[in-house]
Amino acid sequence: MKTSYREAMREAIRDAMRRDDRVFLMGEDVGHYGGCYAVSLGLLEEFGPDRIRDTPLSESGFVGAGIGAALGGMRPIVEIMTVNFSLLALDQIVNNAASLLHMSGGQFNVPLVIRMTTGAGRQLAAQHSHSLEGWYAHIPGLRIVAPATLADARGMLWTALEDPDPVLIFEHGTLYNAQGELDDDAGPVDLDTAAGRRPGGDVSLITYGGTLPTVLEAAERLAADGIDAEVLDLRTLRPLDDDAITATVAKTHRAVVVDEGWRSGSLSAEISARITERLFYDLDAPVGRVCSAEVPIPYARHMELAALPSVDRIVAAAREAVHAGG
Amino acid sequence: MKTSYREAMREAIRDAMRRDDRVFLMGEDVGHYGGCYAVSLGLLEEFGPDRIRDTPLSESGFVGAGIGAALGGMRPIVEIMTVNFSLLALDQIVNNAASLLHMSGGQFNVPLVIRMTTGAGRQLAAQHSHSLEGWYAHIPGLRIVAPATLADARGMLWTALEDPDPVLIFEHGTLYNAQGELDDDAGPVDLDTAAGRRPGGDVSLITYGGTLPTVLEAAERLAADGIDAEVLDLRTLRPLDDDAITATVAKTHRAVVVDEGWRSGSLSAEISARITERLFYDLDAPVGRVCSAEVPIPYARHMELAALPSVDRIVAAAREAVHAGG
Amino acid sequence: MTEPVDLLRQMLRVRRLEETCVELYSAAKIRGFLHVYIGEEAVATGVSSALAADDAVVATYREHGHALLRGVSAEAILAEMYGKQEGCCRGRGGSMHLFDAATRFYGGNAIVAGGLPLAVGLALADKMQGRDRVTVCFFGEGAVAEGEFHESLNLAALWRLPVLFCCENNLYAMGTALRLVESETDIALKASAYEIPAWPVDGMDVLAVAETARRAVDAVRGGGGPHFLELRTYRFRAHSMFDPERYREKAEVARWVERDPIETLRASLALPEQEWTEMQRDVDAELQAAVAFAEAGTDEPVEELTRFVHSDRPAR
Amino acid sequence: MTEPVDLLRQMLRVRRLEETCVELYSAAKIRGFLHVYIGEEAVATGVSSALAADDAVVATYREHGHALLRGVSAEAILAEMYGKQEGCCRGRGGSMHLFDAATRFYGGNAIVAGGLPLAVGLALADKMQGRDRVTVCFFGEGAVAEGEFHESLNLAALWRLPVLFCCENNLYAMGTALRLVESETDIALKASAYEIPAWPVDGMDVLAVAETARRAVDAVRGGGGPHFLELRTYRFRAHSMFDPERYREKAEVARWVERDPIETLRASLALPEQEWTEMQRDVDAELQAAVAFAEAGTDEPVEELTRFVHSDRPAR
Ligand SMILES: Cc1ncc(C[n+]2csc(CCOP(=O)(O)OP(=O)(O)O)c2C)c(N)n1
Ligand SMILES: Cc1ncc(C[n+]2csc(CCOP(=O)(O)OP(=O)(O)O)c2C)c(N)n1
Ligand SMILES: [Mg+2]
Ligand SMILES: [Mg+2]
Repeated sequence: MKTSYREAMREAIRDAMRRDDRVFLMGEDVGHYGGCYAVSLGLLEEFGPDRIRDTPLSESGFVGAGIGAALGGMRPIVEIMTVNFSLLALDQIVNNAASLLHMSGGQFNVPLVIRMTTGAGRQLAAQHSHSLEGWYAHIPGLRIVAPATLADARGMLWTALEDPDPVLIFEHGTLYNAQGELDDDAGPVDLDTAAGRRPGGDVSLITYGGTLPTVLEAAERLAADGIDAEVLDLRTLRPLDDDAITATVAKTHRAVVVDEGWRSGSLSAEISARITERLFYDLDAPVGRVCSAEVPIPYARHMELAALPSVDRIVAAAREAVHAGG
Repeated sequence: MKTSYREAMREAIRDAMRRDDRVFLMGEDVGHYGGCYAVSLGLLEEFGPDRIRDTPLSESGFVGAGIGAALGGMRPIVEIMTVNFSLLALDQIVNNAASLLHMSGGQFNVPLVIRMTTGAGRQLAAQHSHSLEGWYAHIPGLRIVAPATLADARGMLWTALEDPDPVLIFEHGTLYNAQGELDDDAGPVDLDTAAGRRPGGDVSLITYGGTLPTVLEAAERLAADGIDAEVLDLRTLRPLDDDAITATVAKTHRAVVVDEGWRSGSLSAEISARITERLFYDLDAPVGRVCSAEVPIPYARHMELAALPSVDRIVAAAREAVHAGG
Repeated sequence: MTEPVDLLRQMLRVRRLEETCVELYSAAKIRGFLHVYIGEEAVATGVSSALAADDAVVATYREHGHALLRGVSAEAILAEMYGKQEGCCRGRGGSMHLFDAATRFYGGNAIVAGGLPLAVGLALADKMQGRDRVTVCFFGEGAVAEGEFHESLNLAALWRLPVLFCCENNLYAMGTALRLVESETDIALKASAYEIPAWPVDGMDVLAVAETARRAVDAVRGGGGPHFLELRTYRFRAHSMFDPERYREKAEVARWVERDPIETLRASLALPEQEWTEMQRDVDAELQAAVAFAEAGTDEPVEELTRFVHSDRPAR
Repeated sequence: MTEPVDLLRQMLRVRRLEETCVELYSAAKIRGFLHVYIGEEAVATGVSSALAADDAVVATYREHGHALLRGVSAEAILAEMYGKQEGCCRGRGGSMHLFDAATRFYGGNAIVAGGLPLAVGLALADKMQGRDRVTVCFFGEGAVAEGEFHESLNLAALWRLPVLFCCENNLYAMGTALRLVESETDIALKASAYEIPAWPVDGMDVLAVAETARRAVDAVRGGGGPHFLELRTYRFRAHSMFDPERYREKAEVARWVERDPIETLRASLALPEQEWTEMQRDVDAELQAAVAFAEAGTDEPVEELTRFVHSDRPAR
């Protein structure tokens, strides 16, 4: 079936709503407007305003209400329009959703799913372009996922809803229009493992989410040069699939992490540190990182592009890794 | 002069208030209560309620007001009682304070200082014990400092107030009672450089803030075993003093980073990644990390201690680094 | 309705529990922050008396009494503050984070106003599932300045959710007097601005609290949407064990102590001395047993440290 | 006071600017999100007419008109939306982030309600420094649900700060009607709950807006503390260029378009046709020049990308 990332996500929501009465979607403009990025278009008509629930502009309030509803036996999907606005709800996410189970000694789990749009690339400037999923991956108690493919967009939500604990789903804004083929019976996707997206033996390119297409393009460019890159899509950013990371780097002995987050303190730093910890004696080159420039993302197209990981920079980093040292 | 960290910080505030009319302190209970941790005790009497300004419980509101006041020509010191509560103000800190200068094309700088208490160790449990300074260090546009000594507590504030851009000062809750000698003419301290706290040649222990005393104790234990550790206090977490980090590790070829943040995505990951990037061929062992367990900090004393970096764990990590590989 | 004498007994239980906590804190058996409710007992006692067994309660870090009144045992509460695994949260929460699933006691929330959105969500779940349960949310008057207060009241009113908001107005947030932090100090009025029926209640008079709460709970349960009580009370002790109380006059405290809710009710009931003595003896016995229980408590094994970061799941 | 005919001219400038933006967006000269103010011109025009040169303005992402009225040139505004370094923010901000230090125009804030605390702080600085400047803060009615609204109003009222809050109530926040998100839809009443003097104003009548704003600004400048205007208006166009407008009826839009603030004023002034033609010609000329300026704009060198993350400081 030919479909888009947006439609795959919508199908996932529709499917979950049909399967389980306790599931509902709540957020700004999910209903009457049709969803800021049209993900929930048509769902209000199918499920009504109770279950496709428009909220006031009250991020902290409705995220907290989602936590409470989860405690009360529902399976809420809370949509935050853009990752930047999630900062308004961070107290609820960190101090409550992520902490309640542990601090109550195992009594109160929070089966909540929060979806949000992340990332740059659409000239939305500094207050709508952050990539904070790697930052969120620092918080114990949260599971962080970033579907990069149609199958993952379709399959991760149901698994997230079955998780007894909070799951945050980050959808990169540039992916919604991605078109492709999806199996008619595309099923649930686990939230534990990374996925190989391209096999190769010379260098491991490790990425996730919105930069996966860029990395795959870079891999093709490298192939043309005779460098055979393996591409690993992390999919789940917390907890990281250490086995998959270790396996690919043990094979290639060289790694470049590509991450749209700002470099300092990024997820790529964690991955780099872990690779070095586990594979220090197997590495033929230091782990490379291609991240966003450490600036609030500017509006002007050329400046925005200059700030983001690009095919050129990935190719250059991969070459450097391959030609390094030995 | 014999003094305490708390008094040094108070003297720093008093001094700044006397020097510059535009400086004022604002936050919850800074005035009539005398400061949650008694840092501002007595200042209300000296400077009056306009300049020692008690605020309502409105973290986002008064941090945002601090940003506005800075834009309006004041030099506000905003106190947030505990790092956890700063999550309520994160939108203002990230989307405004850190971004305004860049997104206005250089027009609006924000000369704001935010002070907050951070860290665990006092059995305050999950909602009062986070160590998020390393997390904040991910955000471009912010300068992040963590005074660990009396001299830094005394000297960093004035430099921070002279900075044209936002500076966040993280004060570890266990340090307030620290006693010691301070020069009578203790002066300003720069916010750019790390400080060596103990020279040594066998392994570099890199840390900051509340864990500095623990690391120094570990270094003594190691010395008794014949391992001569160099201790580097980062002091400024953003931007990192790469030269100092590189210099010590180039000398010792072995490093352990000690950081009270949660391990995954911690500042220690960034430091580890940078060391590997710069000194891959000089390293005799993978960079070690001693961080907090990835759990909301529990109340019970033995559990809290088990969660935090300890002398034992630091010593073990240093030994491992020293005995690793070659 | 709960008999007045039972209300007296409940208030006494809370008072003795808190007094015990203060003693244990001085003896360094309890650590961290400790906030006691002495002087405010009529509020939680009166409100709790109006609740059904499957109603939910969300409270603050000053919640020992609320937990006790909800049915959490003094044993489990004190063991928690001792940091023992026999505590209601295995010793992980301590004084500020009492939780109990069995009695639907949702904490023990130490972020001021952070519990309000949770209460809204709990009520939303009940409403969506067609259950006639009520969620009661306690918070101090300091919480009223937080954005989450405003967002929560609007959501509850907009969606007509079964929440009873109970503002414990003890006039101070730590050391900051209400008049120094609110442009409008009439708190019930604020709730009215969200179209929520709201009343101020004398929070030193447990009978008034119980009666008003009963009516409010009935209205909420009957589908009347959220209601709001402003309970005017006073904390007799310091904010926490670290508070030197510079911000208020001893005379002010003394004036309020004259209205001690326990003494007031005891006087008005003209309780025979012997019954009072017996009641005290019973309560003391309960607390002695609780202390003994806590003393006998054991440490959670440190190997469990990372347990419950996520739920124990069946291995896949 | 500004002459009515000048108000007409200002509204026309805003209208043409916005129409130009829409065209340029369709021509892909402007990218990202674009929110236009067509239909709402009377609000910013009337309020701006009441301000002095050194007053400050804080606005939202729907702020092109506010910037223009404040004195930012159409050239600098359009060049900004073109992403050119001749733009008022060197092309870094775009449509949602116009800033201008010279006219004290503080944005261009794209976090709903995020500008309110800034306005409070700007006013605090003025008050502490004894200056009689006023800070005007514009925001949509959608912002009223945010916690920051509540916190900001309380702070401003508590400290009696010189802020004029201007709520542009156009009945919708993106696609969500006010009545679907507020339990109490009377916005002026909400401000009153903070003891802030507040009036609803017909936001389609520029004369009414100008007159009310003048009185409010005078009161604020005179030390009367914050004031609040609820400006009842309507956006004629979609929320942004991506909005298919499913949430409202065409007939509703048409009813409001009948009250077009420009047409209304022109009719009531009985402006001679020739003057109107001249005015249009002038404004068109201004905008043509602005487009030409933007077209001739140049790209900021990418080497400057990391400049202004921190201030350029003298090397130590
Ligand atoms: C968001 C947040 N800010 C600050 C604090 C620190 N703090 C703890 S209790 C308290 C006072 C709260 O007063 P109130 O709500 O009136 O409750 P009371 O203690 O009087 O019962 C403060 C400021 C906190 N816990 N959470
Ligand atoms: C905190 C936050 N949440 C959500 C958004 C997305 N958003 C942008 S404009 C808007 C509607 C705002 O409506 P209103 O305040 O009435 O202003 P109007 O657009 O009608 O002028 C929304 C939801 C945002 N920018 N910021
Ligand atoms: Mg109080
Ligand atoms: Mg609107």
